[in-house]
Amino acid sequence: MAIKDILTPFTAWKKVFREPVTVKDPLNDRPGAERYRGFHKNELKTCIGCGSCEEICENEAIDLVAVKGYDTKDGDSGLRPMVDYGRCCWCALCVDVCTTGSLTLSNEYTWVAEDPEEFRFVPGAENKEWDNNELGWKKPTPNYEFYGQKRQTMEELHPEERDHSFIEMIKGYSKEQAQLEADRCVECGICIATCPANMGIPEYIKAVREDDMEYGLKVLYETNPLPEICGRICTHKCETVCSVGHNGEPLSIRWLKRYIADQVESADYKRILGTDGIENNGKTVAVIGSGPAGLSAAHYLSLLGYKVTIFEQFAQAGGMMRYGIPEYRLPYNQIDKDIDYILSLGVDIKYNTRIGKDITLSELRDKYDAVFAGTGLHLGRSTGIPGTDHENVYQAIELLNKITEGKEIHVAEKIVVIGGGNVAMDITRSLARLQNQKYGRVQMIATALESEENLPADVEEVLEAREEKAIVNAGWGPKEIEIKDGKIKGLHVVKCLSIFDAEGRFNPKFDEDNKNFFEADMVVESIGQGMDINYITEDIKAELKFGPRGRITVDENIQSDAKWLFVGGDIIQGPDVIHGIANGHKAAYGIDNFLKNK
Amino acid sequence: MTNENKNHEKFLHEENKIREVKAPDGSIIKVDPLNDYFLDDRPEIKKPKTNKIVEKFLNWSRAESLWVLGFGTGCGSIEIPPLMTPRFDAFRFGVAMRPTPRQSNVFIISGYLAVKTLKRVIRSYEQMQGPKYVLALGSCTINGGMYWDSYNTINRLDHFIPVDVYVAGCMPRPEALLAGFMKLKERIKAGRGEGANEYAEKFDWYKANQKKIINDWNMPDYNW
Amino acid sequence: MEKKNKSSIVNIKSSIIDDIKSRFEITDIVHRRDNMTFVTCEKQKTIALITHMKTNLGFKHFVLLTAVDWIEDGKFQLTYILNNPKQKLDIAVRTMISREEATMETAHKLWKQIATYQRELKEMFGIDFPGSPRVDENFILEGWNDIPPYRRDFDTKVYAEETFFPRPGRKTNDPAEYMKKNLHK
Amino acid sequence: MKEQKNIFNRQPDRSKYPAKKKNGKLDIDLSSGKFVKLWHGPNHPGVTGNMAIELTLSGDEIVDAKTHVGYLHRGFEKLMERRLWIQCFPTCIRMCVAEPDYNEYLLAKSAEELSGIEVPEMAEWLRTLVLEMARLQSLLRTVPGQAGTLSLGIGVQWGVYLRDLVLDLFEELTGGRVYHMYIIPGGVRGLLPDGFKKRMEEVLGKIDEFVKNIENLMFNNIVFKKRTKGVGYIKPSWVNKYGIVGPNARAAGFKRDVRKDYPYLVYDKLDFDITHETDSDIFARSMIRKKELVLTLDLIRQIMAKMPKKGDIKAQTPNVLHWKIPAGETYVRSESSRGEYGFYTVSDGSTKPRRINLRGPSYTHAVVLLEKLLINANIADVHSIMVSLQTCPPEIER
Repeated sequence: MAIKDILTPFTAWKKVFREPVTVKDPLNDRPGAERYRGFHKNELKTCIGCGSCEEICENEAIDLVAVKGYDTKDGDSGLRPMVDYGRCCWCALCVDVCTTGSLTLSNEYTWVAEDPEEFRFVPGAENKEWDNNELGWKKPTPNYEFYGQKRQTMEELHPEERDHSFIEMIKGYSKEQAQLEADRCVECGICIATCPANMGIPEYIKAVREDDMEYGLKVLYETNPLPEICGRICTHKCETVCSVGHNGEPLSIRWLKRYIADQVESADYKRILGTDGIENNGKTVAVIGSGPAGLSAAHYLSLLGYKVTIFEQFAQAGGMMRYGIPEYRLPYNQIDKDIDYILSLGVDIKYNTRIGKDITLSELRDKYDAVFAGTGLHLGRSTGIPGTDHENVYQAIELLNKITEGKEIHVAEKIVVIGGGNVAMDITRSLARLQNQKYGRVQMIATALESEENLPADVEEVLEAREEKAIVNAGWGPKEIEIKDGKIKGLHVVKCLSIFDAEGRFNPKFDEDNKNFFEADMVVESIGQGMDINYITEDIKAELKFGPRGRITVDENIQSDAKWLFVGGDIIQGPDVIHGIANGHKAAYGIDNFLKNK
Repeated sequence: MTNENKNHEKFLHEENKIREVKAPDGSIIKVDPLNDYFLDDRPEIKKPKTNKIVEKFLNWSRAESLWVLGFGTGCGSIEIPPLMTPRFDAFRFGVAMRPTPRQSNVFIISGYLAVKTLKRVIRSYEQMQGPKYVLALGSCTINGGMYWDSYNTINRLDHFIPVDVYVAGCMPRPEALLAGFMKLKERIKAGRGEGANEYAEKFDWYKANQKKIINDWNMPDYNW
Repeated sequence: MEKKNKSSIVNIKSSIIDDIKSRFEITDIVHRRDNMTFVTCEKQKTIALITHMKTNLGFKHFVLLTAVDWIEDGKFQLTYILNNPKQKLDIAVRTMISREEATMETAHKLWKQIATYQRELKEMFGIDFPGSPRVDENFILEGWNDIPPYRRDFDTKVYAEETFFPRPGRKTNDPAEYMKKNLHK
Repeated sequence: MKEQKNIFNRQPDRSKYPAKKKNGKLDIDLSSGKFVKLWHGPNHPGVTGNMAIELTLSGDEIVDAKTHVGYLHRGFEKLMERRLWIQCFPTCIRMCVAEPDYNEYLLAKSAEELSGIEVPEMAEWLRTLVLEMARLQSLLRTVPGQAGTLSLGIGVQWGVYLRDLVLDLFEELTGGRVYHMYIIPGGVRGLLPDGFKKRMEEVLGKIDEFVKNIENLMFNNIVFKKRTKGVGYIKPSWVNKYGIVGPNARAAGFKRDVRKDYPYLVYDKLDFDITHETDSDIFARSMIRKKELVLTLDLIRQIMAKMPKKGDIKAQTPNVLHWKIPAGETYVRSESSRGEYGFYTVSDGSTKPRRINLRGPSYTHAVVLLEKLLINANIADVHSIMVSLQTCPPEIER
């Protein structure tokens, strides 16, 4: 208790002469720091309304609401987040999880109001003063992710291993890989609307994640009776809109579907799907063609109790899936797995029966309660350029048919394929394999009207074709096949500038000065297929209506104007498998409605 | 007036229950502590002065002397010390802290209110001198905020006491709180700071709301 | 040097576990870390075990007591975490008690603060500790007349929505459903 | 350990008064007029938090004290049971307003330990930095706050200003002023901004000066000494009996510090000694906190010097929207400015925690111990004693 103890506290007085620390104008002098988490901003144009922000918000502060000027379309739900500042806690998890990176926080932090109802707003849509603030919280970079951005790499055969045989090249996911891949899903469900069959994608991905294959299979069969096939060759439009793909790589939805189907033994299908002992309702339906549309219709009709008979022109079922798609992409045993299950539901199939030749459509009309036609596109189209009548000019579809049937086909040393679609890639790669077997090297050129960026074939198809040493040279219009001494010398092409005119009609423009010549002694045309509906006799045709490109007009139930006839698949939509499946599914319910009300 | 709600009886403290007491002369007196020890008048509505100039002057003086009750109810109270100390120095804006409700006219509800605190807040609010104002901080007072699904915090403050100004944030910074005071001043000067009268007018509605969630209504209906 | 420390703590721990194993029936031994182990003991022996650990094994510091509701099994798990400040070692003793008759022997005589934990458990889980000081008084809640809130069968969201007037006027759309409505053919 | 003689106690000995009843209880008859009930709280102006102490007084001496908590109860432990693991992260922070970062760290640590995720080294350093900054800002309130309870407000004015400067730094680094939400399961949410080191050094320099000033103002102040020495004495034997931890235990001569005893994050790479006092009264506890403040300044400087320049800030976790943490339970602890602060976490293997229980130091300090310490204290010392235990009600009731 020294005198010091009494005096030292007074040293505080020396602070009297220090400059005051008071902020002069606190309301304006202190903007939030660079990373400050203030009020929300949203780039409405980038936002796709996936709802991840809503899902992660622990306070249920975010609602998804429709905003004027942003319509629902593929890959965009048309909804935008609305934030309730009576709930928000400014944690910015919504920003960090945002799949597109559109949502951020500004550094503005003052919002005072007398009315409590004011504190709800759609960021970006209401012209708030902080909409243009540069500063504020953004998702930290790099290596700061709430879900995996990278796909699990799918193991496939090396080009050297695969380029001379028809073994399946994609190996499929292991359990670990599939679960890691499935883990990336944010369960927004934006993909569902884009899938032609509206499959429950997030649901079956969840089944993969939770390793519940039986549930996964049930989800698959709700909308798609050909999962093994679709899991391999679907055009996976869903993946193009996947919200995870905006910042990283989209989910491998197709491979996950395949994973589920691969895990379940075909012997267990009936037990899992509960399809034993379906009661027959005594009504019969004829299905023409055992392609995806026909099989899908047959499957769902059988589940509804109808007795279905399929008429197939070839010796085996599957249609284009078997006869159009090469085995290295879709092995025949996998096709059989899906088809055998459908046939096991009590579906009859008559092989080698062609409508119009072995039995007429009117006979079917009289014998069955309803008819579904899913006959597909089996006629190859020709470019019609000079030289196409040569014997070594082939139609891709015919060649693919023959390869499937195991027939010997002509394989030249140098081949040019005209066309840039998936079928063109299929024939290119099939022929490349045959060339490898025969000559030990590949000399394939695929040429297309479309430019490199607009090639209709899937990106990976083109990539893999190139890996197999085929050349894909896009942007050329075929002019003439040069024939000398009765032998094909090659194909003359000119640069294609544009394909469609201002009205969107097919009207290619060429640069006649920019020429090229592809040497070849065999040419394959693959510029699309046409339908063969000659089996529809004139009297029936009179009952039908036809739309553009000769397609039969159907209503939303796939029902044609001849009420007993339902039409689906490539001949009305597509061409691809998944549209066929969707059509078949709809037709089944359409037929059921039609027959119940008859 | 009191002890009407049967639900409350279960939680009534022993000393507040109605009981019989023997007077020195031997007579039995019935005692209802909640009724007998407090006045049970209802709050009065105080009409503004008819003279516009006088009323304007009064409002100006009210707005420039905001005396805040030192009762931090939630997280937001941690931003009150910075506000009252040299850096933000709210005193220069006429904002001062007072320790008791009797001396203050502004109540800062600084965030969530647990049911147990709400009861004290209501008592304190009723004891404050009118005209009195309520400043609500943060999400919690607007629509429940973080604790929207909690069994022990209220979601909407305006159901229990009238609120003048809301400040968004979780929690709001001292600057935002200061902006809230500015807004409150504006409101008072414009003659809209009528919270106390609103409370008196809709007294029954407020009481019903309060009693719905405060189970042990261990106090008189109105404390002033 | 560091490695030696690590192995010595494991040795000490295993000798302690061996000691209590020889005296009490303990099951489910889970080694969470080098210096942290969870053991399960039956209800009747638990307090004796804790007392033994405190008096004979140097577990002087009581870390916490809390309960976990395993409603599926009809059990409450009580967890007593004890710390040996000298050896820097934690052992957590778990015991399962019936959910129907949720009572447990009080341990407030061992450490004073246990009385507080037991008051909280009584209020929040409805687990009774006869003889514990002030155990029947309100601790946190006031005027609570529902089932104890920390029990799993109490749904706080439903309770809050029924009781606290959530601000009306909010409506949300599920993207998938909304797109289904607008886009599916 | 010798018990400190109570040299400054000006109270007459009333230890025999009130008399005890036969059953051992105190004979307190309020109607006798000898005793008065006084409620201390629950309202508070932002110093400790809402909490009430029901005091029974005889004259100005306290003969009985009962604490009442629950004014800040939000039911976190229940709320977290119905939130995803990632959603618990913003929720759990609010369990303690004064130092929210320890909650973030403990939740992250529990989740990482149960699911076996390794955190990048850079993130570990940043976490340590943030935790020490949190301790710094908390101590800047409590060290002068102790003098504030004796109406020596000037230290509080300085402290709150400096705390605000630390909060500004927090805002730069984490984006939040009070609730930082920075330590996320898997890592942290950002690297140091440019020029942060320099600004940090500036603020630390100001705090250095503040420590000197506060020394003059408080610890060499005759009033402060008289009012705090010998008051609120905690017997060393109580430390284990009442579960006393942290500065309060260290002031009683126990060298216990989680940072040293169970090194977490990068504390084993930092060079420091456990603070130590023996007097175990309010003065000693204030002294410990001042020493802690100095230590924290030193630790922050060490961290800033030793920290790597760059590195990954977050390990890749499973998709947080459906992150399942393997079933199991754990207890993780850290040393907050109040002492051992721990999370007991139980996971049942689902996307949501089964139970998270917080072990806060105030839970043991501010209920049973406070009730004990208040007996025979003077009414004017109630607040000092409460603050000297660094009472934080939100962590008691959560």
